[in-house]
Amino acid sequence: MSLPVGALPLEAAPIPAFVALFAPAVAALVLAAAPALRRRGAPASWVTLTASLLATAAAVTLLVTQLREGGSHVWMASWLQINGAGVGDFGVRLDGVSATMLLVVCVVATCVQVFSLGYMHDEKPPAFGRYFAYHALFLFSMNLLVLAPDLLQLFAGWELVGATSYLLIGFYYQKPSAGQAALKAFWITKLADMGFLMALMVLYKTTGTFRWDAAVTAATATTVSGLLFFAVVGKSAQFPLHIWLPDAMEGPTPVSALLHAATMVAAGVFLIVRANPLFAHAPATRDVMLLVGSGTALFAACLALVQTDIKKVLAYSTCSQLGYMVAALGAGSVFGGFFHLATHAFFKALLFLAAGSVIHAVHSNELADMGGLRRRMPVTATTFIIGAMSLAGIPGLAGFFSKDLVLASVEGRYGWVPFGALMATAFLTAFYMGRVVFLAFFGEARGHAGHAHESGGSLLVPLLVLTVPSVALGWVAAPLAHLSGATYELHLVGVVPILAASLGLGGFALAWVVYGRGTLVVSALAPLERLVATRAVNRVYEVGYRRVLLVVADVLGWIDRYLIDGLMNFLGWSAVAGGRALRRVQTGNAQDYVFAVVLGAIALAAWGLLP
Amino acid sequence: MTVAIGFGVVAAIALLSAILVVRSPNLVHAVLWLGVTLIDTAVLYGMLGASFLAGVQVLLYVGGVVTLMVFGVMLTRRHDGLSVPAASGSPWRGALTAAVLFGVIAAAVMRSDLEHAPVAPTAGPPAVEALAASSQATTQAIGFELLSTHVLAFEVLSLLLLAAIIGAVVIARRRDHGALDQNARTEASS
Amino acid sequence: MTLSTSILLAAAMFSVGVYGLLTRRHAVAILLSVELMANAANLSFVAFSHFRGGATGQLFALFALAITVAEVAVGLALVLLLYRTYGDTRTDAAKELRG
Amino acid sequence: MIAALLPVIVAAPAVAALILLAIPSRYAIATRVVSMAGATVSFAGSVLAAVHYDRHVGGLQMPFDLPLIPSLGVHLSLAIDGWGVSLVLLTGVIIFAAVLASFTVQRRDKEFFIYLLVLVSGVFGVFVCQDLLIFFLFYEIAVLPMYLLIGIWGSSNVVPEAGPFRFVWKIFDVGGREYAAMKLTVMLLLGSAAILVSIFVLYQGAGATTFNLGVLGAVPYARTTQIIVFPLLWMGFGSLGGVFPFHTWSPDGHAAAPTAVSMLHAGVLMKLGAFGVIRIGMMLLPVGAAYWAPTVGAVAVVNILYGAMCAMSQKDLKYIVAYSSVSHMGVVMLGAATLNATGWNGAIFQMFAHGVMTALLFSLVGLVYERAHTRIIAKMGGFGTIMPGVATFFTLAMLSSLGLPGTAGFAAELMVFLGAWHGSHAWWTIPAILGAFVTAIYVLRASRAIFWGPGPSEHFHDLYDARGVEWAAPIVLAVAIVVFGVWPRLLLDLIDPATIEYLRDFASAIVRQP
Repeated sequence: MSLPVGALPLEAAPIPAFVALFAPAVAALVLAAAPALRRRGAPASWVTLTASLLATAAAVTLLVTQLREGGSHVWMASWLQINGAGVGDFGVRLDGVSATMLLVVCVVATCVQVFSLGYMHDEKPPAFGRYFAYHALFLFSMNLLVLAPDLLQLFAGWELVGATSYLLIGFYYQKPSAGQAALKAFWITKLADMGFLMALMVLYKTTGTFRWDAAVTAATATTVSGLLFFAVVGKSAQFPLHIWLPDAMEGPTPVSALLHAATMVAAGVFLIVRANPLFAHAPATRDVMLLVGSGTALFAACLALVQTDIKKVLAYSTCSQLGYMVAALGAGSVFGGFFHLATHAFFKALLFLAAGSVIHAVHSNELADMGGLRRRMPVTATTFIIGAMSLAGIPGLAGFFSKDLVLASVEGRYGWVPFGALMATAFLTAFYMGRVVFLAFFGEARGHAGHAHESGGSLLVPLLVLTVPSVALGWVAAPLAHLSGATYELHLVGVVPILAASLGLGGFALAWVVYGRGTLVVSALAPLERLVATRAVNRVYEVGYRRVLLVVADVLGWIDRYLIDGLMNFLGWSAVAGGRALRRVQTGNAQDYVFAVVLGAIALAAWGLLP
Repeated sequence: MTVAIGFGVVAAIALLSAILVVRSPNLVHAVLWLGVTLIDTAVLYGMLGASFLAGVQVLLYVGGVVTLMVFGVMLTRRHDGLSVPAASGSPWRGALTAAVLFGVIAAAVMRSDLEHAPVAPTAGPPAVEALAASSQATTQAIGFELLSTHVLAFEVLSLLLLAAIIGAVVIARRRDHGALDQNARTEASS
Repeated sequence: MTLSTSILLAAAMFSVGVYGLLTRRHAVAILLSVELMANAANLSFVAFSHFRGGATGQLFALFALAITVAEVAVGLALVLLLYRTYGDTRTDAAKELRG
Repeated sequence: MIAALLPVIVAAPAVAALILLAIPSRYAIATRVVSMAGATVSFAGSVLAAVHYDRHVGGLQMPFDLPLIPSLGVHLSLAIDGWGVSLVLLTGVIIFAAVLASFTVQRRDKEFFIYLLVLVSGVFGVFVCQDLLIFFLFYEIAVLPMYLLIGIWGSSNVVPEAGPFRFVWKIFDVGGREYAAMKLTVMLLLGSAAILVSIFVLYQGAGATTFNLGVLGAVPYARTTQIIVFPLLWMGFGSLGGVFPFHTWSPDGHAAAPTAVSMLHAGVLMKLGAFGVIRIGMMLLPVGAAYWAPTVGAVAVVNILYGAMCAMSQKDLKYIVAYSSVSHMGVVMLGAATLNATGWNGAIFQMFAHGVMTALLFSLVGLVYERAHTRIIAKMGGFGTIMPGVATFFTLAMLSSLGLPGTAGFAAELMVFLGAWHGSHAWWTIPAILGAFVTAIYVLRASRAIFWGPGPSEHFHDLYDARGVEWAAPIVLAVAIVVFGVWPRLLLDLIDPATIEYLRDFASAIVRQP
């Protein structure tokens, strides 16, 4: 088993690594194998929860050891055996990036699971059990992806995460819209995953392995990174493959918080951070990433302005923030993208959970049914507002630092166009978050909001837990940078941070003016609302699916049934018809037979006479 | 020279009567013409030096077969007068085929000039060899050969004749009375 | 009176027999034609025996003759059976074998 | 004892069938016990063979030789190599599941089990036989009972007629049971005719002394004969393997077949075809194989994409699964056409993976059909709530067929695509991957339409989930899918040595002869 230099056999891997990877796997297996346990509901949640807590503890220990020792350690065994040699590595790679990401994932997952205890408790026990089984499977897949030593295992985690997202989005499968949304999400990510598969093939052909740090020519690096980016566009919902993210809100809100805010959609960005050696040699791909990232950021931010469903606003906001990260990575600052990924994971999860708490209380996603919740749900309100401010980049909070890094990295590239777009997005982000805050928590109560009451402890504790990193993570940037081998110096004074901060505050102020006091009606949004109503991009996919794919399938099905199969039937039919024709020869009249005999005799005689 | 003319006449008669056998509308005439043909053939046998065979021919064919045929005709006619119409099917097809067949055989005969082919010595036991050498195969030679080289065939032949007799009787005898009623019924209905 | 002329005569007689076989509808008429053909065959046997010497030819003719007689007997029995079952001796009455 | 293991595996089902003959058919339980015993013996035997097969030595092991017709050089010589072990294991698993799944057969069940067991002993024979004529004999034993199994116990189904050729339906009752059985048998025998011809050419070319595959493999046939005979073998075996123009028997055949039969047929028999193409076609005619490889690959890709698209347009669940089998067999043939280690490993692994997947799918479809008595997807819906167990297994099987990592389907498809990209004609892989994507579409569309949709309509309320013995088959197959999906090395360590060896002979044969 030829292990690359510095790689140790899988058995030698540290215990926490095993725990982080296999605890959720065992939980998922137990719940799958023992349907009785799963159907009882609550016990299933305890199994998953203990697994996640164990994984989080393991993640913490791994991060601590990583902080102490540093460096990159790989333990693996070959997954396939071809031509005598081991191909594809299965195992654990521990370095700054994977340890941090593991911790982020585990913390958010645990918070979401605790939140789900309260949020989902009125589900029937079998469904409750099934929900937590999926959660265990998801955590395993995400950890598999995060700790992957090479692209093959990362791809395995990637697809498994896609499958669990399909299962979780389609959790309320009784609702047709949920089923369709789950299908849409899976198909679009699967479409994009074709790129990932092709990247693996190109890599295997040129280097014989799937490792991203293998020596690769510039051309191969560009193709592989280009294909990988195509997969990232699908998974991290960049334009034009972003349409599945807003529909994914059909899933339960904790799922949206975990998958479609913090971890799954961030997997694409993590892939680019992880496979940086490949992307470093591919300037062309990075330029495309910069443009697509900034474009998506602006586009999604505009759409977020006019959403009436609170979860849809957050979904488009996630889409926009992912655009930020991709742009940062496109501009070459790996730590910028990664740091924003980490901070975004926390405050976006916080926002989603808080929104979940609101929805749980108000039993509706529509902003129109909320209002004045500040007094009735103080904790949820404050946590939501903190999250919103962090997202908007209000100085001092985590969002500010990471967004500042991204903006710094994009300065001056491509004639300031991406920078301008990202700046505009910063303003719009602050504005739509302000809109949500003021519509939901200020003004007079509408609909059920009148008699909403604060959620129970199990919902609030995760909110409080997540508020801490949303606020404090910014100050911890330096050690985090050191972890992933980058340098970071804190600079608060400078054109970019000042401009970003002022735009953030300005956005909030405008929102307060428009929605808080309700004095200034912004008619500019009307055309945007009409544009969004047309669901133009969605319709393109609808037409592509219904008109093109299904029609072609029916035509081919018809061809197979009639032409190819028809050919076979024709052969059978011609045999039968031939038989029927020959039958007429048997007239039953003895004389005709004698005639045939005489003809035969003459023929033979004549043939005998031939020279 | 007279032999040639004689042969010509006999041949003509044979062919003419043969044609009449197959062409004559009345079946009884046909049978009688067959008799004429057979007698004429017997004469030919005589000319070809097979006197014993000529005798047998006349005895068996003319005597036995023709009379049998007459019986056959009588038993199967439908009580409406002696002359039994012998409906003939599509004549052209038959004539054409017969002509072609004759043409082919004639061509074969013409091509292989039979006259000069060497006399192939017939392998047989020496005693027979001597007798066979004489150009005229006398009845004695036939009889001797019959009971020496071809004795097996002779015995099998007797077996065959026995089988034929029994077969003919089994086929032609009246089944049960059922067949009788069936005829009765047809008579009643016709 | 050469061998070839007698063989030709036999062939002619045989062909007439075939004509009769193919055209006559009446069962007994067919038997007659078959008789004719058998006779032609015997004629050629005897002709060969005469021009090539040796009694074998005539012997065969003798055997053939015996067999033909047996055949006529059985043939007539069949004709009777045909007549009895179909009420008519026309050969195209028996069409059961029709495909 | 080990030496006689192979004949035991091959003969066990046949002996069970013989015993069944002796049992009067009214003892239903006895019939089932005996057939179960036959299946279990061969299944246990196949597991034992897998365990006892010495991976490091590789090559042909556990030889068993019985001269049948010495003068012609025909020997019943059985031996097992890496490939044989995995495929025998596959057959063992599936016959075990198939017999379990067919406990519910009521009508003439004794004969049903007899034909089923005879069929399976033929299949076992093919995978371990090292004599060409006996290979063909087993091949026929495996194919012929299908006619009776489908003809008698099958179910005719309504095939919607559309388009201008409507008169076709009048002439043949398309979709009918007899029609399907007849078409399946006629097309497969057409293939067998081609195979028989090529067997004689091979036998003659090798000096007409022996049929032994090893010896025939070493014979350097003339280049032209190889180029002419290989397509015969490819079409012959390919018709059973669902190669493009000859695949049309598969949808009707599988749709009309009873559950256990379609499990066995799609699960194992189609692999026979592909195995035949590789083991006989490519091993004995290397130059021909190298010459025709691009065409085989191109047709395989058509198989994948065309099969997937046709599956999308089907309304009947069994037709979807049948067309998906055609599509997945295309993946196997693509793997075979690559002529490199990755491709061949992938092809054999895909045979195993697809075998288990399709068997699971057909067993579940059988369960659904027994309860809902319909297979038209439009009529069904929301079965997830009333049969959660079946729904979960169905989703697992579906995810495996679209190649989700962690299931056997992924490792197989990955290796085949890697091999194809590595091979001479890399451009096929693009449509092949597109085919895999299309598979994801029709697969999930079907599972949502039937299981994970809005509640069951009123007259399906009384449907119940699988019970008791009905669980056994899905569980065994699902475990196989996951186990070999999570850690494919379990099987690959068996397959790889055989591939290396065969490739070495293949390459040396190519080198020896331009």
